Amino acid sequence: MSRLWKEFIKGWWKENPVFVMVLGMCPTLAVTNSVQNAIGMIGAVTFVLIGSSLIVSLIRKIVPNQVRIATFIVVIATFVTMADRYLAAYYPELSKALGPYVPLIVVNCIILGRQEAFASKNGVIASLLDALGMSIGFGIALMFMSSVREILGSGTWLGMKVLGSWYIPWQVMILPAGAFFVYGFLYWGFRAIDKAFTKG
Amino acid sequence: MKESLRMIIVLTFFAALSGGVLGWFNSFTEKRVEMNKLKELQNSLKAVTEMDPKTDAYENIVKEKDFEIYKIISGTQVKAYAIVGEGNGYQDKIRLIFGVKPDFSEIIALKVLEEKETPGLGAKIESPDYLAQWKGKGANSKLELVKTPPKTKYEVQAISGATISSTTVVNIVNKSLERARRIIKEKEEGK
Amino acid sequence: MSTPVISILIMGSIAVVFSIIIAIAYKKLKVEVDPRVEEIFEILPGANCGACGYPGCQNYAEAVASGAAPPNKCTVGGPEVAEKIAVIMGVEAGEVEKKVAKVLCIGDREKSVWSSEYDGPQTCAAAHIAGGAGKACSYGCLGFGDCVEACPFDAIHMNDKGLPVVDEEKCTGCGLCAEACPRDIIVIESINKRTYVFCRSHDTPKRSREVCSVSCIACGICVRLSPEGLEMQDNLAVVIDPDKVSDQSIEKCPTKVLFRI
Amino acid sequence: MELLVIFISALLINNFVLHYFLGLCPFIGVSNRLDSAASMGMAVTFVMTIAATVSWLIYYLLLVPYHLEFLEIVSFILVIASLVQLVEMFIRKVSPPLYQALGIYLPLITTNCAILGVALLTVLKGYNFIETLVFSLGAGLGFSLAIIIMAGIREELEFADVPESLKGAGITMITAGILALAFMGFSGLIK
Repeated sequence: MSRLWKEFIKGWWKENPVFVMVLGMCPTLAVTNSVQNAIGMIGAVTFVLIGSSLIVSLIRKIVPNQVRIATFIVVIATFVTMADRYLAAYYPELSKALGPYVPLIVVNCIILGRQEAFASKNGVIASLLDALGMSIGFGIALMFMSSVREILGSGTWLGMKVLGSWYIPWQVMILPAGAFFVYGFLYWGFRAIDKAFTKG
Repeated sequence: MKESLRMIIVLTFFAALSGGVLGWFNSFTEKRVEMNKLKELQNSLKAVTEMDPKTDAYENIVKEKDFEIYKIISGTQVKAYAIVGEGNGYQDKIRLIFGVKPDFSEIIALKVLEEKETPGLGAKIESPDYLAQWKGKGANSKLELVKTPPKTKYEVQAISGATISSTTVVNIVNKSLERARRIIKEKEEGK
Repeated sequence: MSTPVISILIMGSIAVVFSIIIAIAYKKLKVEVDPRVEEIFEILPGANCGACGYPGCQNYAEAVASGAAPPNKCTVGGPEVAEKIAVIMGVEAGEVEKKVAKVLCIGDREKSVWSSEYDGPQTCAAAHIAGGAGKACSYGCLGFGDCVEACPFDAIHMNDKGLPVVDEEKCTGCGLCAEACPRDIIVIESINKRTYVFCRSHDTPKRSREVCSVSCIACGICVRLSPEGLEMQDNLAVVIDPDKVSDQSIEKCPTKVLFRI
Repeated sequence: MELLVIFISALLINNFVLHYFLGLCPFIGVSNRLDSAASMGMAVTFVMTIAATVSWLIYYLLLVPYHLEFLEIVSFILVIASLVQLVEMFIRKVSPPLYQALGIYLPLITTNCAILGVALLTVLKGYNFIETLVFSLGAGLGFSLAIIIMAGIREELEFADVPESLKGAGITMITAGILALAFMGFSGLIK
């Protein structure tokens, strides 16, 4: 039990995919200009990660080594297409705002990385918990990024005004450059806190 | 040999399986996607030509990558034309749709379909304030960009700090209007 | 035909085509990978230090297997590894002399002259760009320990007088410290070579005398006393052949920078 | 003219790394040494151009005729993964020196989002074959430009006194942010 619990929570902080492993940078930076986009991306990634972890951990024994990556990537791409089509059908606005970044989940290193490093070596339950934990870690990071960027860049949070009309939006924050800055400073904070904890 | 065969079979099997699953999945979502597209077009047409989707019909006359014309028909009469055009803005392509009266006397309204201009500057081409001035601009002659409040209906005021985006919008309208006028004229004479 | 069926066919055919191409390419384009490459690679320490002159252990393994490199180039692994590789290659291992790093500067905090204060970034590389860390000699050790940082084997440490000291037991002679040193005072030499001029200064005799009490002042006495063992290179005496350096040369060195260890 | 606009746009204005955030993993991973950054840039440009053109062919010759556009993700990634493997084997056989220079980076490229990104974007933007070729070449060179500039900066940055927790990805990203601001100066070039 405790081992499974460990697999589950390690992605939240200790092995946070975004701030510790520095994986899946493209969506982390590209879609965090608003909280709504971030939530859409978190949903899609969680679905793909869980779905493909399940399948990969089931089929891991029958796939020959030479085509291992190709097969895994086909499995992942299938789930990504499903997520993409679903968004296009039921949330067209969101689908448009996320643009090519939903299809690009295929090559999100978090996903392939987890399949390679974990799901291809572990059983179904452990893989599912690992996937879920990683998704939560990814979600935490994206929520942080997008909250900072949306509040500073547009003065709103999830479309609701949080800063009064006196606030002149700091527009650089929703531009590409702002994404790099926010990530850089969050990374700094994350590491500094982590260090303080490990020492204490 | 046996190994390569196994490799081929496994990969093919999963690829085909994926094709099957997606084909099956797509049959559920396809209709919704089509419907969304249709709705979006209808909404745009409604916004720029005051089309009433219940009573009016529309017909696609020209459809190219960067240029489209729709004819809005109310009963037997042509009510308006909606024109889609695009051009290079400050950051990336700007794509917009605007409606004109059937005699090309005035622009009814203008709407931006796609833009990636700088937020706070160029992106103001999507602001209601800016779009409102397009209502009633002349459509039978070239429009001009000015920096002061417009004096005639052939003048369009630029957004301060976003000259390139403003220029692009005016250029797209001028270019597409000219083409549309020519095409519609040919069609009418052809009749 | 319904969409799912066409999808299956299309995806299946793309996969078949590409996997067949890959399978064929695998056969046709297969570069005969010598099985020995794997074996040698397994034996190598895997530090990828580059001391052998190849970018990494894999490259060196390939070079050895193809006969382009002798089996005894891995200084990290030493004779033991060379022996094993030689067994695989079926040749005699050449005599591998263990190589170690030597720090050729003894101008520590007490012996060298200080001319200014420095509080920029505390690394040798940065201090070197800034013109030195306050030590008047522009050739001597800067003392921030870039070499210590660079060492993957924990074999080099700073002593309390601000000079690096090599632990010859641990040192593998990989040369990473020598590369990290912006002033080139570390050399990689055979462990059996024990006689050096412990200075790298090319300053004029006058300047050398001013900035450090233990520098080579290019007086030329040692070279005159053992002309075959030493050579004067641009205001610096350098040991050419340690066996031909006479005791007299060492005794007569006025600043005592030429000695045996 | 249109081709030049596409090229400049992909190279500078909508730079893949600094504007679209594509290919960030190798951008962070391989940008600490100038020479390896240059090799990585070359390898990516090469694979990107081939992958984009082959994907274009698959899309317009196989998927569009059967209305299977929804298979684009699966088929593109399958093609890219196979292609990278093929290219690796081919280079290894034909030109060992080139393999020495680029080979070790090739497996990294399969999961480089910039490659799939360029294939998807050409479809999204509706480019024709020649445009696709120019676009992917520009995008690849843009990637190389960004990674080489970054490597140049990082080599100097080694001597800077960076706070311990900010070292690595943190300071690299902040530097990239400044670089992205600088690249914003190129906006308006395509006008």
